[in-house]
Formats: sequence, structure tokens, C-alpha cells
Amino acid sequence: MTRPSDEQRRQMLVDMVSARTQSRRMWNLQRQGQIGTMAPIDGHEAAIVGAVHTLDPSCDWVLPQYREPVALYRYGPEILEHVMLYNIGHPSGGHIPAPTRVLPHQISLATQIPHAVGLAWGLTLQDDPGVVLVFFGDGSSSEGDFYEAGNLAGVLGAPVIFLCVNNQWAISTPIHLQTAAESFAAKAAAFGFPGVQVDGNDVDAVFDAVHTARERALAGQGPTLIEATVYRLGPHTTADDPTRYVPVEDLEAARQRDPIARLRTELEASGLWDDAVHADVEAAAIADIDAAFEKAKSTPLEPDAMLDHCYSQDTQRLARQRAGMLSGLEDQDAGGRIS
Amino acid sequence: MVVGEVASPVDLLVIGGGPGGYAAALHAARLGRQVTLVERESLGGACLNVGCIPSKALIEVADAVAAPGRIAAWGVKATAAVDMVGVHDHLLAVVGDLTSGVAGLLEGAGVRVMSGTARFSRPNRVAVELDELVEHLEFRHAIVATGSRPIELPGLPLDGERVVGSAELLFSTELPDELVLVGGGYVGVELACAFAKLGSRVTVVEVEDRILPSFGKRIGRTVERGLRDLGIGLCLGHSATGVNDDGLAISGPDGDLVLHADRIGVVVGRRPNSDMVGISETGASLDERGLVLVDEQRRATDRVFAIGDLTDGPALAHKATAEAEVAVDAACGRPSAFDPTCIPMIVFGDPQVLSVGLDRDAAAAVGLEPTSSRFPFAASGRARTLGDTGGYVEVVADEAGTVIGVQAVGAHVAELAGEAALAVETAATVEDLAGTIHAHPTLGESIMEAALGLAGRPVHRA
Amino acid sequence: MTELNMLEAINECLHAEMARDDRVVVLGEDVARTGGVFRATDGLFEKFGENRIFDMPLAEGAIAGASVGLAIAGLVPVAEMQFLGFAYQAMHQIAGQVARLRYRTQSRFDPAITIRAPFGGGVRTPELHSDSLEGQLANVAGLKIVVPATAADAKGLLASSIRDPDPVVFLEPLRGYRGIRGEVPDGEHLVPLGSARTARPGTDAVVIAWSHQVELACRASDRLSEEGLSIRVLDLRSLVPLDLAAIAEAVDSCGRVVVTEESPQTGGFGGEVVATVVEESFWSLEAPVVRVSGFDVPYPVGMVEDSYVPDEDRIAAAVRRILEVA
Amino acid sequence: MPFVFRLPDIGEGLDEAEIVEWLVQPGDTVARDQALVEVLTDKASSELPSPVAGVVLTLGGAEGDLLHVGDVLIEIQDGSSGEAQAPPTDPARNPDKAPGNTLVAPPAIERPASGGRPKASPAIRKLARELGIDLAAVTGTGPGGRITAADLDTAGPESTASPTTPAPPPAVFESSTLGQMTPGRHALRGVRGVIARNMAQSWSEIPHIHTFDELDASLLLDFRTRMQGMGRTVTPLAVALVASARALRRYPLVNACVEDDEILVHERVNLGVAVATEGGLVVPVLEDADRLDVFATTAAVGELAERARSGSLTAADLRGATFTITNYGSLGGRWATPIIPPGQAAIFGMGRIADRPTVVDGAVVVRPVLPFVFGADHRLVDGDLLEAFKRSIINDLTEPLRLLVGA
Repeated sequence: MTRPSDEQRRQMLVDMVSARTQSRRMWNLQRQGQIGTMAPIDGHEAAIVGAVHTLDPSCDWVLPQYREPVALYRYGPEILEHVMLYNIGHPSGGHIPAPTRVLPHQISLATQIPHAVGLAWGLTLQDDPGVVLVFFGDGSSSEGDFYEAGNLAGVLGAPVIFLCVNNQWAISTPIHLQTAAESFAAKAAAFGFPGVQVDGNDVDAVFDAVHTARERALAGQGPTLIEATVYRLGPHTTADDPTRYVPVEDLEAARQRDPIARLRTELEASGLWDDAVHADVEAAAIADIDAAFEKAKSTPLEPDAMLDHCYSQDTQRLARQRAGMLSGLEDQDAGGRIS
Repeated sequence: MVVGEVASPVDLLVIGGGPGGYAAALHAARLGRQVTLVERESLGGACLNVGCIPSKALIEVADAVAAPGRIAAWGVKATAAVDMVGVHDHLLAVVGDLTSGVAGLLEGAGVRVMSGTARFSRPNRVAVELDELVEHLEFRHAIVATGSRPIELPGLPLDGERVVGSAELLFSTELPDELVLVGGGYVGVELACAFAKLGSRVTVVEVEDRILPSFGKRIGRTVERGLRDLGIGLCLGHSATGVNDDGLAISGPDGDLVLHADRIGVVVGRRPNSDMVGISETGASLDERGLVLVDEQRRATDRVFAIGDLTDGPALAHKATAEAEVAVDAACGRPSAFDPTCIPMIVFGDPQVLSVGLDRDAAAAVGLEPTSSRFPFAASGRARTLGDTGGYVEVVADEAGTVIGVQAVGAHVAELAGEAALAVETAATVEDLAGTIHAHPTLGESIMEAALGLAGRPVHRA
Repeated sequence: MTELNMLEAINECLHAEMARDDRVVVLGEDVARTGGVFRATDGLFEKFGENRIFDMPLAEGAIAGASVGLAIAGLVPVAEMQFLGFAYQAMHQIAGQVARLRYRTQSRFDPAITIRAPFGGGVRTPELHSDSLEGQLANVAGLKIVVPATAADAKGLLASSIRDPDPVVFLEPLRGYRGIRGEVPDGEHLVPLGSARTARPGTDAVVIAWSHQVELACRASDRLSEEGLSIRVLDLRSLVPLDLAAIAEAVDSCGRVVVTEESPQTGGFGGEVVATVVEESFWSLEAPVVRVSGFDVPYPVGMVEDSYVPDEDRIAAAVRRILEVA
Repeated sequence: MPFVFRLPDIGEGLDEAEIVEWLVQPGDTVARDQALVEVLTDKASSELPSPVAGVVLTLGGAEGDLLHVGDVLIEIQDGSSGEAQAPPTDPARNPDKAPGNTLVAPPAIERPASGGRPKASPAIRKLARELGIDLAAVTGTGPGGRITAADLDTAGPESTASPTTPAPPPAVFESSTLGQMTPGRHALRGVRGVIARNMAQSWSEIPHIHTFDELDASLLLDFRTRMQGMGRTVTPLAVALVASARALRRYPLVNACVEDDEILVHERVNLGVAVATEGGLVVPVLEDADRLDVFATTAAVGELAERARSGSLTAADLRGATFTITNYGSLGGRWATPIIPPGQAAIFGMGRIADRPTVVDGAVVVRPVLPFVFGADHRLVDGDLLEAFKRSIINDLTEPLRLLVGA
């Protein structure tokens, strides 16, 4: 078993606490009408942070679904800035600048999994070092893209790590209505590569599993499917009411296994953490997200920005629409010759 | 020694040696009465022996166990390991000191203490069961302060081992791994916090949809968050239905389930010990809850007074002590009445809770037009130095500016009870509080700050 | 100049582009070892090897989706849908991902992806091999839709498509693979996207067409010229981008317009062309604009498909009708 | 400006929400992200957190109300300008305390004390038990209506209170900042600047004449005590105000001023009441004082003084006086020469009531004596008018029952 170092574990807890703190701040911002729909991270922290901490940001890629970006500090502070841009609805939210090897939120479930395979394959074709870590959930595993991509990755032996964060719920659909398989990890058998199930509340276990998968991928031994079992401690998103379907006792039981509390207890026992550090980390996280929020709000937005970046150059049609928009024509489509 | 039912005359009889009974005995002795006190178990009552005192001692122990994590940031590196046998002995020592102190006071005041079980046989007579014989006493006045006992739930009989009451929990010599507490009142909250800090995994089952149902909604909600932060599970809106090998069966709106537990504490409240003493024989009346009906002077009959948990109101030691003085004064022909404006209520949880007088909702409910102001500890320098800035103090005033309530949630707020109660009891105004110089830095300043907020000139505002 | 059919022109172009730019990779079902079911990719595997051209598992979604990943990695994928009708199984990736990679990353990544697919009827294929989806695809912002009608354009437009930084759906008429031959310039030949071509000159009316319908429109024009009519044929070459100026010029010159296409009429791209005609040249119109198209049913089976696909008779009849308007 | 928090769309296209429970109330200090309210939407019930830190001013609805997205949910004074921020006492917060409404409110003494329960400390309750007094029947004169030992004296059957016992002097304003200023030059601004300009203008423009006198305050104090016994509160200051209003109605030329070359006789009788505060002298105005009886005047002037000391007067409270009374005796003095404020023709200053030797029916007896002074603008008021005006007021003060019978 590969264990993270003390310093790594401390840093992982910093990231986990920051992620939850910032996610909660974003929840508040949404409830204050200041940002759009967001998906709280509560319960996913160890699965995300433990995985990402095995990666080398200078060569490894991360393809998130939508719950992860707030926990990707390892890839740099610009991620948070783009999370906030994305959440206030600024078009630049999707533009995480090169060379940061992170893709923006993917709202369409599982569609990023074939991208991950193609990207990993493209890395090997160009002899680039690095692996691709792709996040998805238990619900996404029912999508065709998961099977198509898993199959393709197996055939190609691509250096990709499939990380299925099984949080027990696809909005309101429990996992027994999602699959009859023994586990999500078991599905790897059909693809011809290993499937591993880990306790996603145990950051060390996640770290070990992803580390092993990465070593395999770098050694040319192909992909790994990892199922990190967690429990979604919050609603699916700000638009969801889980009290309609999550049994309260399950939730209470899951709260007892809170990944942050678990790591915190361990680090406190070894003198690596205490309440003051915790408070400092939370304060810093709030300061960071406030700064990112302010920066996002002050990011310029041109009146015709929505028309940018559809094509490398505007088509004639689009150019006319842009001109109409900029000239303030109410009938922005009146590009034709009326008279 | 008298045999047969030949009664010995006594002047003033006190039944029960708890905070009500012994205070009554001492006060009556001071006024020159000949006092006899009958106690069935040990002096000090539930409070000293199995309630307030040992629970506070245990809570201090738990805080000490939890301290190293909290104080590491202060540059203090410490570790704590708990030895429950040692804790048990410590609690016994604390209790022993205080009960022997009570015995000493009674002896010094010339009170005759009988160790036995009293039961009324006639309006002016009790039979006291001593070790092997019964002694009959005919009294001029009797003050009954027999207290209360924990309510047991049908289907959840206490076995003293796995299913226990608060007393057994307090004096545990082993730490339960998984402790389920049935009841989310103040006892449940205090025990939950203490055992969570000691290292147990604790779940609280409460039939209401919030904990501390006898406190205001906002307080319950704040404490709920505190419990969750300690990792305490909450099953609200659930009732315990029985116990089996796995643990505690509970039932709620979503169905039934079983909570794993190696110990189950039943802390659902207390019932008055009016039945055991046979007070009906004196002509006193009981209500449907078993409470003795008394007048303003705590008089149940022309010669029998009842105080403490036997009468309506919160089952709190300080209420019993206050009633003791009223009843004794009345028995001595002095003008007296039990007419407090407030009885402070405290929960020694994490956070602590203090409630004095009316909260805003209660004030509005009785037709007042209350105003209130909260001061958060986040803005208190003292709270910062204590290392816990959660919570607030809220001062409630009526439309004339008279302070009618103080509520507080946070670390150490129990110690604010004195000033809060004094303000409400003396009908102090907001200006009285705002204008009284409070020592700096203390948590007590927060009361002044909240009052300044009400007076329209807050100083330290978040 | 060499005379080639469209398939040979496409094959030649792929050879040339893969040789010119080693970022170009080809992926699809049966494209490598057998050279494609129509031999469009013949010889690429032998010449460029297994690191440039790939036989993919039968999963159109993964082909399109992996292309996105390859593009992110900096490669220039040329993916083949074996038949355009099969692209329904990749539509979520094509419309939802390929088309908006640039937009959602605000141009961090160039989706320089070309998706080739044979389409169109007339060759007695089984179900779902002949569907014309260009109208549906043109409604997806971010995609470019290229529809060559000649061998030379097949070469020149494919080269431009592969080199274009935007995603292109390059539609190859099944009936034209071998049925359309023509002189093809040797060496590098580029036809810019968004420039229509006058396939036949004329002044009395214009037939606007793309892909294989251009061939049929030309035949109709030839036949009508025997009747003394001068019927222009405008080959759009690409639907997105659309050559608005060429459409306006043709309509202004001729005054009467027929639009012809293979897909069902409702929602077909022909309607878009008619709207463009009205927007650009309403005051030049001398007669109502008429559409010739497939019918509003799924593409039918072999025995009846010849009646489904518009032919030169239907096109000629439509032209005669608009010429009758005074 | 307060921060206005409008109901946001919290659930992807929701239109309205019901207020389930307010978690804060006006006056509460809230932190950013602190839960303010629980609302119920089509989808779920949610707590809405505060976007800013500050003090809650107003709530946008009651529990059970339905709000639409975009409606004002809550207003919060968010303290963006720090300590200098106005305290949350603006009229919007307490509409029933807004200026102008005060005078039509029923006298405070007609209201039951706190929920019907007498306000008294345990010591007073014990004393009342010993005296056999029912506290519910006693009117408290302490702060907030609290019952004091003195109140028991007057109410109880064993009352020994002397009818001539002078009232305890009003609390003397004391402050550690009184008279304090560092050496050097200081800008003459703020309240001090306003006072300075007004005084200089009055002193230079108005030719003052003064008249000094004393009156026997026995019946005045007796009146107060009797009223207390009847459960009603009056103060000597209120008697003086009502007496002044009556005199001004009788002699309109005293309710006037010189403006340029004209005499302006005021229509309304608005009495300024000089109050010493921490920030300096302020003179809140009791509008239409001639329409108030002595009880309403007592209540109104008490509130004005309280608001002056708590700093919550508005500009409107300070404008429009036509005559001023200064109770300089509250500071302890017997004699003073007050300056007439601009826009007025006269001023009445009251000294401290104190027991003094007085000749009654040829004998020297001790009586409570009120020294006082009148100042007038000699351009309008000659000595005879001033004496007549003074006499009118003295008559009422010497026998306050006149105020009740309308004599």
C-alpha cells in the first residue's frame, strides 16, 4: 500500500476543508441569488482530493463531471476563479487557460469519458507522458458513453483512470435502480481491465488506489476502473430537495463517516492539525472564494461575448447577427436586404 | 424507641434531603424551628448525587479530554487519554465532598436527620420506615421535597447494564463504543456532548422534530448544529420502540429501523415522587401529572407544603431551593410568595445554552411588543481568547425598554446566568444594562453590547 | 489534371493531408486494414501505419467522443461514420460535444475534427444507410457542413475541411463515389469553405442544389436548354458557412428559384435556402420559390426509393412551373 | 443606504416562496451567510443566508406570507461605512415611533405594564408583601415604569410621604467629556458649530430683556403626588409647558419673531425643550403643544428627552419651535440668563425647586420654591407684556389644578 506522506495528508485535508467551506459559501451565494445552480461537494472531498493528489499536474489531466472543480486546488488557484466565473454565468468560466490540464465542468453525463480515452490515447500517440483521470458518478455508469469508452480504452490500453464516485444517488435514484451488478467496479471485467472498489471516505485508500492505477497506466498496462464509495451528504444541487427521498437514518449514518472528520481526527492525533489550523484554513478558503467571486464579477463582458468562440471566424451569417446585436437593432436577425 | 403507632411529636418535618429539602431544613432551623429531616437515600438528592453535580464533573472531564486538539494551536502540545475507572472515582469524590458538606451543615444547624422512608398516614402524621422498624411522627408543619425520578419508557425497561438511565451513564466505568440516547432534552444533550468528546459514537433519538423542545426554536437549531459538528447523530421525529440484540429499534415517519448500540441511555424526563410519599393522605391534591397543587406559598394543606420537583415548573435544583425559603417563611408566619419573574435554564452542552425570562416569540405570544438585539461572540474579544467564538447573546426588552429575557448560546454562557436573571428579576431596563460598566474582557460584556444594540448605539458590530 | 471519381479524389486527398501534417489521424470502423467499406481510406494503413489510422470498435459515440479527446491532445482527427444514418448513435457527441468544444472552452482548444460520412440514396442500401441529415446537423451551431458535388471539389473541400480549425461534417454522396467523375487538379488543391459554384450558367431561372442533387439539376438544366431555356445551377458546396452573396447574385440575375434536396421537406435545409433567397433578394423575385425534396417519411426501402429521391424530371417540372408565372 | 435583499430564484425557475419562519428580527446583528429566514418553495424548504453583515432593519413579510421572486425579503443596514453608520433607529424601523405619531399615541400610563405583571424587583415585591400592597394597583415611576420604593410610599395605606417633599432632581447630565478639549485650534463645526452660529445671531440681533422671579411650588409638587396616587404621571416641566402654551395663545405677540422688517406671528404653538446631551445642547420641539393636556405632554416630553439623550432625534424633531423652555434647574442652578433662539420672541427658564424660607401669612415657613426667569425680544415685547405673560404662567404653576379645569 502506498501511503501519502504526512505533508501530503495535511495538504489533502487543507484541500478537503477548503472545498467544503467554499462549496458551502457557494450554496449561500446561490441562496442569495448571486450565482446560479451549483452542486454541493459534501461527502465527495476525500474521493476527489485523494485521487488528484496522486497526479502530476505538469503532465496528468483531470476531466471532471461537475461536482469536482471546486476541489482541484492542486491544479492551481485559477481553477477556483473559473469555478466562480462559471457559476456567475460568465462565458469565460469554461476557459481554463493552458497549460492547466483540467477541463471545465461537464454537464452532460458521461460524455467526458470518451474524451478522456481519446485524450489519453492522443498522449500516447505523441509519446507524451501523463495519464488522464476522469470523474463520473454512479448514475453516469448507465450511459452508453461509459461502456463505449470503457471498451475502447481496454482495446487501446490507454493510460486513463476511470474514477466512479459512487455517492449512492443519481439525484433521487438509488444505486439499486441504477444497476443490478454487484458493484460498479465489477463492470471493468467486461472491458478487460481491473476494477477496484475503495472506501471513498478514506483519503488514504483513495490515494493508494489511484496511485496504483496511475503506475499501471504509466507502465503501459492500461486503464483501471476505480469505484470510490461515498455518500452524498447534501442535496444533488441547489435545485433539489433530498428530504423527499434520502432516508434520514442513512444520512445520519453517513455523517458518522464524514471523510473530513475522519482525516481530521487522524491528523489531530498525530499533531498535524488542530482547531486553529482548521479555522485558519476555513478563513483562507472564504477569503479565496470571496476574492475569486469579486474577480469574476469584475471580469469584463463584451455585449456580443455570447457570439464569440462558436467558430474560429464568424460565418457571414453570424457576423451579420453580431453587427445587428452591436448596433442595437431590436430585430437582430434582419440581416437581409429589406428594401 | 417507640413501638406501635404511637407518634412522636415533631415541629417542622422535612421529607427529602435534596436541594429543596436541606435548604428548607437549614432555613427553618435558622428561624428557630425544631427541624427533623427524613432522607431515604443520601443527602443532597438527585442533584448532588446523580444529577447536576456529577454530570458537570463529567462534562469537565470530557472537555479536558477534548482540549489537546483545541489548544494545540496555542502552542500547547498535549495528549489526553481517558481512564473511565479513574473518572468514576473522581466523580464519587466530588459527590462525596459535597454530600458530607451538607451533612455537616445540617448537623451544625441542629437538624435531626433520619435515614428512612417517610409515608404520610394522616393529615398530620407520617410513618418513617427505618432499617427494621417503623417510627410515627406527628408534625406541626411538613415540607415535602421528595423530588422526582426518571421516566421509563414502555418497551424499554432499564436493565442497569445495556439500557440505563442518566445516573448509570454518569458513573460508567467503561466507555460505550456506540451510545444511543433516547431523549433530546437538556440531559440528553449534555450527555451526548460529554460522551462524544470522551470518544463514544453517539446518536440522539428525539420524538419531536428538534432537540431541546422546551427551549426556543432558534436555540434548538443552533445547538443541533453544534451536536452535528461533534459528530453526534440525530434522529429527530423518531421514537424508540424497543431494544433487541443489535441495538435500539426506533420508528419514524419513514419507517422503522434499528440503531446499533452497546449502550442505550433513556433520558426522556422525570416524574414527581408524589406517589411514593403518599401525600394524598394529607388531603393534598395532585394533578394528572402527579404534581402537587400548591398556592403561592407552596402550601398544599394548612400544614403541608410541597416544593421542588413536586410542584409545577421546571425540575431544577435552584427552583427547589428558592421554594424552600418561601415555604419555610410561610410556615413561620412570615409574608412570602413564590413569584419569580424568571427561572434561569441552562444546558451544559457544546455549545452551552442559557435562557432567562421570555424569548422574543414567547413575549410576542403573551401580547407584548418585544424588541431584541443579538450580539455575536464572533465580535467578543474574550470569546476569541477563549478560543470559541460561536454563538450569541440576545437581550429581549418590552416596549418600555424593560429587560424581559436574555438568551445565549455559546461556550461558557452558563456563567452569564446570574447577570441575566438579575436584570430580568429586578426589571432592569436596557439602559441599566447598557449603562453598567462591564469589566473587559469578559463574556459578560456581550450582554452590555446586546443592550447597547437595543439602545440604538452598538459599539462592536459584526 | 487527372480524371478521378469522387472516391479516388477523397482517397488522394487523405493521402496528401496525412503526408502533409503528421497530426492528422484517421479513425473509424473498418478504415485501416480493409481501407474502408468503400475503399475511401485504401492504402493509408499500409503507408502511415497503426499509429495514424485505426480500426475502431463499433461504437459511433466513442469514435466521435474520442475524436474530441484527440483534438484536446493536439491531434487532427479525421473520423469516419460508416454511413451518416449511423451517426444517430453519435449525435450526442457530435451535437453536444464536438460542436461546442470551442465554445465551452472559449477557444482554449481547436476542435479541428473532420467527420466524414457517406449519405444519400439511390444505391439500394439497407435501412438507415441513405438518410440525409444535413439539415439537422446544420441546425447545430458550431459545426460546419460541407457537401461536395464533384470529384475536384471532393478533394479541394476535404483538404480545406481537414485544415479548418472548426469541426466539419463532410458529407460524401454514395451515388457519387463512383458515379461522379471529373478532372481533378494534381497536387495541392484547396477549395475554400463557404464559396458556392455555378455549375451551369443561365438567366431564366436558378436551381440551387448541393451534393448529388447538383448532378441531377445539371441534367435538368441541360434538358431544358434543349427547350430554349437558360437555367442556372448553383452548387452551394457548403451549407455552413453559406455563400449568401452567391445566392443573392444568382437570384438577382435569374429572378426565379427552385431549391432541390434529398431530405424530407419539413425542416430540411432547403427551407433555409428559401428563407435566404427571400431575405437577400425578395425584390428580385419574379415568381414564388419552389422546393423539390424527398417526402416527409423516413428514407424508404429499395423498391420505392427512386420515387423518393428527386430526379431531373421533378426538378425540370418545378422549373417549368415557376417559369409559367407571368 | 441599507442593503436590500430581494427574494432570489433559488430553484431554477421558481416564482414565489412562502415565509415559513424568520430566524432573525429587526435589531438583530447578523453575520454574512447567517441564516435569515426559512422559506418554502414548490420544491423544498430552504434557509436563505444573509448576503451581508449588518443589522436587520425591516422584514419583507410575516410568517406565512407569500413573496414573489424579486420582492424585498429583508433590509439590512450593512455597515459599509463602518462605525459611523447611523444606528438602526430610523423611522422606517419603528413606524409607531416616527415623528408626528408620538403626540397622538395614548399616554403611556394607560398601558398595562409588561404583560400585566408589575415591574418590580424582588426587594420591592417583598416590601409590598410586608406593606400589604397589591403591586398591580401601583403605577411605577421608575425607568420603563418600574415600581420603586417611593411608589410604594405613595400608594400604600401607611404612606408617610410628605406632600411637600421635593421631587428628586432630574438626573444631572454628567459626562467625562464635559469641558474636555485638547489645546490647539479646532474647527467649530457639527452641533457645536450650529449652537455657536445660532447664539451669536441671537445675541447680536435680539435686544434681550429679562425678568426674574420665584413662585411657591407646594401645590405644583402636591399636584404631581396626587396625580401619582391616582395612577397618573405628570412632571413640573410638563405643567410649565402647558402653562406656557396657554399664555402664548393668550398673548400671540410673544409667539412671534422679527424677520427682516416684519413681525411674523406664528400660527402654531411649538415648544422647544432644551436638553443637555453628550453631544451638546439640543432643543427638540413639542409641536402643537397647545393641543395637549398635561398628561400627554408629560409622556411626549419624556420621550423627546429620551430620544435626545439616545441620539435618535431626527432633523424634523429639532425644527419649528416658536417658544423655548429651558429647565436649567436640572443642572442645579437657580438663576440664568438664557438666550432667545432665532425665530422666537421669548424664552422661559426654570431653576431648581428647593426648600427655602418663605413668608406665609406673616410667618416664615419652609416651602419648596421654584426660581425662574423670562427673557424677551424687546423689539416686540415691552415690560408690561412680559409681566402679563409671566403672570399667566405663574398662576398656572402655582395652582396646577387650573390646567385640569380649563381655568
